[in-house]
Amino acid sequence: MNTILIQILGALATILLAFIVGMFYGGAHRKVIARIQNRVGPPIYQNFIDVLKLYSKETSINHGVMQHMGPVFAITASITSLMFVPILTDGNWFSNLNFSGDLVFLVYMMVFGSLGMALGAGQTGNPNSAIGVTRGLSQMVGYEIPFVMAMVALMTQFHTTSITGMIAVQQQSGTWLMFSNPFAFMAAIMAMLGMFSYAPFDIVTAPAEVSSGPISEFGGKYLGMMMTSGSIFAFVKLALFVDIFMGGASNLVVLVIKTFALYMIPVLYGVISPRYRTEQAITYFWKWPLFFGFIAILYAAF
Amino acid sequence: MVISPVQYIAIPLIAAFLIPLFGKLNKELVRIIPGLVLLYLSYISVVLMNQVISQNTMIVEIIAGWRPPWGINLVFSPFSGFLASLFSMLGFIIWMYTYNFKREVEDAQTEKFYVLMMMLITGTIGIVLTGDIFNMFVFLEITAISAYSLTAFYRERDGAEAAFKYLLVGSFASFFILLAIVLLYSQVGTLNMADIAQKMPDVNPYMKGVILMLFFVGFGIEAEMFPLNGWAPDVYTQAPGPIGAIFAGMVVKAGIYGLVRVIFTLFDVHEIFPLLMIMGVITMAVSEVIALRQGKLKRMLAYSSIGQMGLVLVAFGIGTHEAVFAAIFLMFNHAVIKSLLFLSGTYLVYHSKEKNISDLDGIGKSLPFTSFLFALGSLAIVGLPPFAGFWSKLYILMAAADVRLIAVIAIILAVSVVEIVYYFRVLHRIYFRERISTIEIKIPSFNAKISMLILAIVIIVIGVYPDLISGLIERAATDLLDKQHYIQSVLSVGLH
Amino acid sequence: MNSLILLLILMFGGALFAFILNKFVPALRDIFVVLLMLGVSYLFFSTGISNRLNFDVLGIHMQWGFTSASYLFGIIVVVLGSLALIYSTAYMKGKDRLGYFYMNFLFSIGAMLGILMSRDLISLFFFWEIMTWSSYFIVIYSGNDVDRRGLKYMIFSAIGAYSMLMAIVIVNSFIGSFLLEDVFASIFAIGSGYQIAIAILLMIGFGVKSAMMPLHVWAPRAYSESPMSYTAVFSGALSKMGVFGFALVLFNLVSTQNWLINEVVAWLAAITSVLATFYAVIQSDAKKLLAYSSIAQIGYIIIGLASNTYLGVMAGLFLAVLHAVFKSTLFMAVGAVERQVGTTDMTKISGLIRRMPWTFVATLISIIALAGLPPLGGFVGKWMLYEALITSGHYYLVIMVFLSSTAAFLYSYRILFGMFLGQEEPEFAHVKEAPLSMLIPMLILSGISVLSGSHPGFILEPIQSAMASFGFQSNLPHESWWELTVLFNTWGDKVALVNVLTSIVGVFLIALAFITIKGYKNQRYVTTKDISSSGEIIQPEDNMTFQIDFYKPFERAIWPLLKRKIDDYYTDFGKGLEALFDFVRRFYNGNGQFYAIYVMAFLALLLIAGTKYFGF
Amino acid sequence: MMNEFLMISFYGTAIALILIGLYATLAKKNLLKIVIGLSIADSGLNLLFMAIGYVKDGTAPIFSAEVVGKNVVMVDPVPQALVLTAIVIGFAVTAVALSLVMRLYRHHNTAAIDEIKNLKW
Amino acid sequence: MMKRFFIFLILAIVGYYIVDVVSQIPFGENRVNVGDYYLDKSPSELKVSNTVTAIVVNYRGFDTLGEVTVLFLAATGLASIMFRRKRKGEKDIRAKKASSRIIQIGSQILFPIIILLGAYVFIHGHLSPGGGFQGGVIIATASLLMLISYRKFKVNHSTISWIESIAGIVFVLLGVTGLILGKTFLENFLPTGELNNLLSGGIIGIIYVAVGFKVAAELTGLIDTLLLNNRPEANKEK
Repeated sequence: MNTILIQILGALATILLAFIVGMFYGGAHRKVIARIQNRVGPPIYQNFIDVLKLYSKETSINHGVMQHMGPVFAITASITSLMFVPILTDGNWFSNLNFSGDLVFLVYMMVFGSLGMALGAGQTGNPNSAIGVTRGLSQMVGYEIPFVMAMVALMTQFHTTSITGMIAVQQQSGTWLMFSNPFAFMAAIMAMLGMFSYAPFDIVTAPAEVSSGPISEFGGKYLGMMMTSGSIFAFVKLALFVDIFMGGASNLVVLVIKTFALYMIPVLYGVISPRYRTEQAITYFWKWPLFFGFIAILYAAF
Repeated sequence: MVISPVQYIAIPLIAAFLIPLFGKLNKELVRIIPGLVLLYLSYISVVLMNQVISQNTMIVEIIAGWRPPWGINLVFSPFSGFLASLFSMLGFIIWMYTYNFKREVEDAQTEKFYVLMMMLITGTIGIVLTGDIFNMFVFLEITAISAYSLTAFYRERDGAEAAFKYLLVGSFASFFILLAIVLLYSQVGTLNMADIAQKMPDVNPYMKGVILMLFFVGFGIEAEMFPLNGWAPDVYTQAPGPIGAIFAGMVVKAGIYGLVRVIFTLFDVHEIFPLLMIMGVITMAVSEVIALRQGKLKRMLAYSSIGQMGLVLVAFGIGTHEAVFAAIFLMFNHAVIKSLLFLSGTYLVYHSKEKNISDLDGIGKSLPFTSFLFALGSLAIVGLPPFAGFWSKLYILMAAADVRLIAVIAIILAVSVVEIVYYFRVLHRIYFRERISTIEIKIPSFNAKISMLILAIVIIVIGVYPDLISGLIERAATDLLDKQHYIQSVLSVGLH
Repeated sequence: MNSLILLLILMFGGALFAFILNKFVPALRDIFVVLLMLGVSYLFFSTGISNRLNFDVLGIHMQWGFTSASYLFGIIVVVLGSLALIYSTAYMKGKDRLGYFYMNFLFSIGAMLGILMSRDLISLFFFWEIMTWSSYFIVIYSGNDVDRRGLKYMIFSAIGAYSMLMAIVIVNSFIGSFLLEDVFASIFAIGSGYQIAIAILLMIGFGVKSAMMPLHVWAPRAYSESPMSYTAVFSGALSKMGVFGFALVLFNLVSTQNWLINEVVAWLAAITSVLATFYAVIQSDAKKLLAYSSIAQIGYIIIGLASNTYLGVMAGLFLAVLHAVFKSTLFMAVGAVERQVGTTDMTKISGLIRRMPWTFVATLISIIALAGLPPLGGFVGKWMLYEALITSGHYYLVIMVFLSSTAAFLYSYRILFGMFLGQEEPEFAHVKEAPLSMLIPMLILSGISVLSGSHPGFILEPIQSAMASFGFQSNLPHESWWELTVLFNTWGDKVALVNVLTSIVGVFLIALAFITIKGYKNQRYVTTKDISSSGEIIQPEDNMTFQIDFYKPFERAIWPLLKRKIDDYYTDFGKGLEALFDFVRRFYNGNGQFYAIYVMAFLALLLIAGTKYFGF
Repeated sequence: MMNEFLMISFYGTAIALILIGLYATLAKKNLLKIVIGLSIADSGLNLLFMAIGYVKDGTAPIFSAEVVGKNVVMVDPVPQALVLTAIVIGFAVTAVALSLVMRLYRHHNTAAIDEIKNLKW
Repeated sequence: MMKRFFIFLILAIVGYYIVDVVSQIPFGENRVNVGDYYLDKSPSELKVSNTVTAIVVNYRGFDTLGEVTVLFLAATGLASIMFRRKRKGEKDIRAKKASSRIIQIGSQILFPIIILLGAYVFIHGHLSPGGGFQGGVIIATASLLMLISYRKFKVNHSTISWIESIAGIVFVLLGVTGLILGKTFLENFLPTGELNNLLSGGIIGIIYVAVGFKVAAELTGLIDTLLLNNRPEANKEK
């Protein structure tokens, strides 16, 4: 009874952590870009303000039940994914449910959210949403493959498919996996650029042209939920990468440092790159990242 | 009067001579008499077949009181008896079909038609029953002359052209067979097949080879072997529909019977088997391939029929017991199925001048019953279970596999695919096109429907329960392969 | 009478009777076929697997009876068959040639049961062919473009069936028996060249039915143009006969030394699944999309079987069952749309979600299962497949599968969006929900998809006994089926399905409550024309539907793969053959004298050859 | 010597007839000539058969009053009987062939075999 | 040219083999064969002096039955091939103009003599060279003579078919009678008589007479059919 209570509390704490960290990172993103572009930029807590505002709004119209359910799907996916990612390597606090799912499961769980969002976007009937969705899904096919290749390389190298297993491997050997199998890391990092859908892979939302893609018809609580979901997802991805490649984090400070360092890669890469078209993005992912993934598996297997 | 094989010949002959007389009494009798005759022949087939199978013997009948090798004799062995029974029963069914066929033809012609048709059947029965090589030649000629005349039966078609081609090539066949008989007689001094078979080992091999080649070509023409079969498609196309069925069902089979009897019993040289098989494969491949490109229904059926004969030759060419069994089974199946196809196909293109396959467009709605039977026949001929054609094809393949003729199996199967393509193309037209042609449709008469239905039922029953007939075929195959038994049974008859 | 014979007699006799009944009392036909099928199902379930029937035909010894493996597939057949028949009573209402349709429908189901109960190769082939032509007759039922579509199906089926037949007779020539147990027992005694040839030939045969590249070209149109009520069975059960055959071959006829065969099969299947998925993505007709999707899904199944590991085979069989469930639901749903709307072209229809909500629910569930997303059954199968491939060292294969199933999201979304989401055009305002007899089968099947996600035990139990008959001993803890909720791979990693389900459902409900409780009542529905459009006012006649060239960017990215379809090679080959045939035809030039010359020339040749080579 | 001469003349004539007949059948365009060729070939064959049945110094196989009881050599009667049959059959075939030629001529207005090609392929 | 050369080549090959084979058959030697048996038995048991006739009608009588059938079929087939619907008012005209008087009178004189000769030949078929076929052909030449001499000589096809049928039936029935009497088909069941006597050889004589009638009737009909249709105006028919 007690353990369940602790678990629920732990879960809630995890969600809160993810939410806060994700939101701040979002703000940091905007700030960093603004500074590079020589602007002042919004305050780093701007996202909190936005979300609070959105949640406090009353939504008075919808286009059908799927629009209502879409954000729910999205947030379900992100929170569930979060549940299955070990946040800290030590202690029971943030382990949540990570014993009951492994990497393969996680990869699928992360897709779930985008499908839910896509369904919601579809119901609205806005062609811009649908266009955004098709772009997003197409691009996903692009980056998912090198990412999975990296994962497979690691799994075969260390004969485990669970994240805790990978952390354990790193703790035993003392080296981070990004050094044990650098090719896998390369592939994964390049795939991560796509995962965040920041520039140059931001054609999904294409802020300038198609009025923000899938979420264009969402407002109020729906948009708030979407934003929450996005923030948590960002955190999940980062935590996952940290767990896998960077030996995990033994306490929250280390976690924040590692994740932030990681987070800056897509952010900074985006600043210096022009936007890719969808098919260019796909072919981008299917060139070097795929090659690295290929090598990574060879490296791991032999 | 005791039932004996000679009645297969005598009764139709009496009837044939009587028909012109009865024709003067009553026009209907002309149509009915052949039916009665063929019914009687079917009846004696049952009796004799039963006798042969139950007593495990063969009936050798002496003619004119002189025992072999001096007199002519008829041999009702399991193999020849099986074919004779098949021919007479099939003949009866085809007669039933013809009974109301083309009523508009003049009475004088009707009479001739029935005489010729009956004698065509009798000729084929004679070929399989006789035990004398020259007598076989005579029956071959009876068959041939009736066939020539029947091919040219319709004035409005190109029948005469087809008949002339047939006659030209057919004359070559009789010429070669006769030459072979002459040479054979000069070597063994006898005409009785059992006696020849007995004395054959003494003949010098060179002579034997030439004679065999002459026989091979002669009977090969009748059996529609590949380079010799130029006449066949034309004849099938131009002959009246039911006659086409007789050609496919009986005349070719009789030719094949002659070929295998000569090869297996008379000569018994195994060196010829590969040749038989190769020719069979070529025949099959070439004609099925041509059938694919045909635009005319009957011509397509004709090529298909030739192809099947090629398959029969392949099976005989393999030469094992299993293969011979398969070959005879296939002969039976093909006789039944191809007859059904010809009979139903005839009504599908009844009034069509060109007999084009495109005339069949959408005919399935107008002639549901006939189309259905045609479809059934098509499924059966390509060897789809649960129809009769499947088992024979299976057995041929098994026999080929047993002697490791993998390439032959592959060719047979590839050709079967071709077969499927062209038959199904026709079916598509029948069922899935809109009818555009304005050609009048002829509804089959009741008796024609019944006869086709009987064939269809045979196909299905044999397909589901092949053991119904496999016993007979098994015995027939044993009989064909057991040369010594044949010689002994024939030559020992009337000794005591 | 032996219940096996009774089963077949009921099926085939019933089929013929349905045909006749349709001629005379068409009103009773529907009831008859459904009752017949239910009766047969009952009989099937009461038959059990110990029943054996021995008999001889033409001197060939034959044996009938179910094994636990074929029983598993038999369950798929009878369940799908019954549901599809119930479905088709409404779906086919008012069409003509119903006697023909139902006769062939029942024939093919009977033939499938026959295949499954065959314990010898001859009856297997016998029923295989019956299945082929009966399904073929349904494929051409609609009657348009029969010559190309129908023939393609028939030609490929024939090629498959005949290569199978070739293998069968070769096996027999070595072993002297057609009985499966004899064949399995002594197959490894024969030369390894023949052994491999036999396996390959058999797999060509089964590969055609399971639509494996490059033998798949018949499938898209055959699936998409048959009546949907049959395609549900066609794709769901009939193609599984190919899978069943693959299982027989891979586990019994391929020796472990010939690992290359497994590898090749797996790769072919992987290529199949990837290419078919890509083709599916670019389709705009829902039926065709599903058809390609079927091809791709069967690719996974065969990969699983070919991996030859415990988990992989289990994944393959599990996916086989599940594919039957969700794919037939999808076909039924598309059929429902087709019946209610009149077309399945997704460029023409959109926004049916509010018109056909239950169909949408069934579709959504099945799509989630198809895409392999947790917490539905598809995920269980996918998870096992991936784990099996990773743990058995098929690294690149797993990438192929991943590529295929990621791309599968694209068409999954396409089909949902294309038919149900998007603009609600006024022309579809009159569309009504499908009748109950169509909905119920769909919803039942959706229920299975849902249940199998958290408690796959009820499917895995029969699969385990089936696998025991293939020689794979169970390593799952043996418990009651409802306790079989945690899956392990060979490295000991696991996924706890109930936890997954609980967490997803829990979070989902909380989030839903959060968003719904306050304010949902006050929300009002606005039409899909009322959307943000940069200030412009959208008129009702404005086309705001995005359906054409849905995945154009993706199409551009994979362009090299789509440039030339495999189909075209076959077409070229066929054309070449026809030209050759026409050339051969000239041999019969119509001049009788030439025929006579042929005769003489042949004689001359024979005489020369005869004296030279035949040793006279 | 005499015997050899007879042999060469009989066999030679017979084979020559056969070949002439066959040549006419294969090479001549006219339908009638083709039929005639067939007849010639048949005759040659019949002659060959008769020649094969010949026995040196043999008489006809008829036991007329003068022959009965004496020991005379007779030729083989079987070829003669068979040739009789063969002739009749040849006659019948020729008759049918001629009637076909007549009909073909009437239908096509030509007797050239290479122009009668309505049925082909 | 190519074709002709090809034919020569083929015929040369086939001819070579025929010559090669035939030259291996010893000429003029008495070989042991079934003929000896016939020569031995025919005068002693059948009491037929013409052994060829004995073979044709008795030993190999079945062949002859077939042969008769072939002729019958040829006549039937020919009639069916040449069959033509008569137009209204059409008369049977065989030749364009009548033959000269000399021929007409000559034929009139020869006609009965030829028929007599024919009858003699087939009646004495078992005694001397000749027989049913030969006699029948001779008789047919008589009618041929009349047909070409007289424009309007009519052959009564009805009579011909009666003769044909009855003769044929007699042949077969004689065979069947043997069967009915417990012997074999076509077996002699009459007393054989004395050698070289007109009434010898049992059924052989009767059969040959029947064959003679039949052949005569058939050939006459055959010739008539061919002539009847051979009119120049018939060529225009299409």
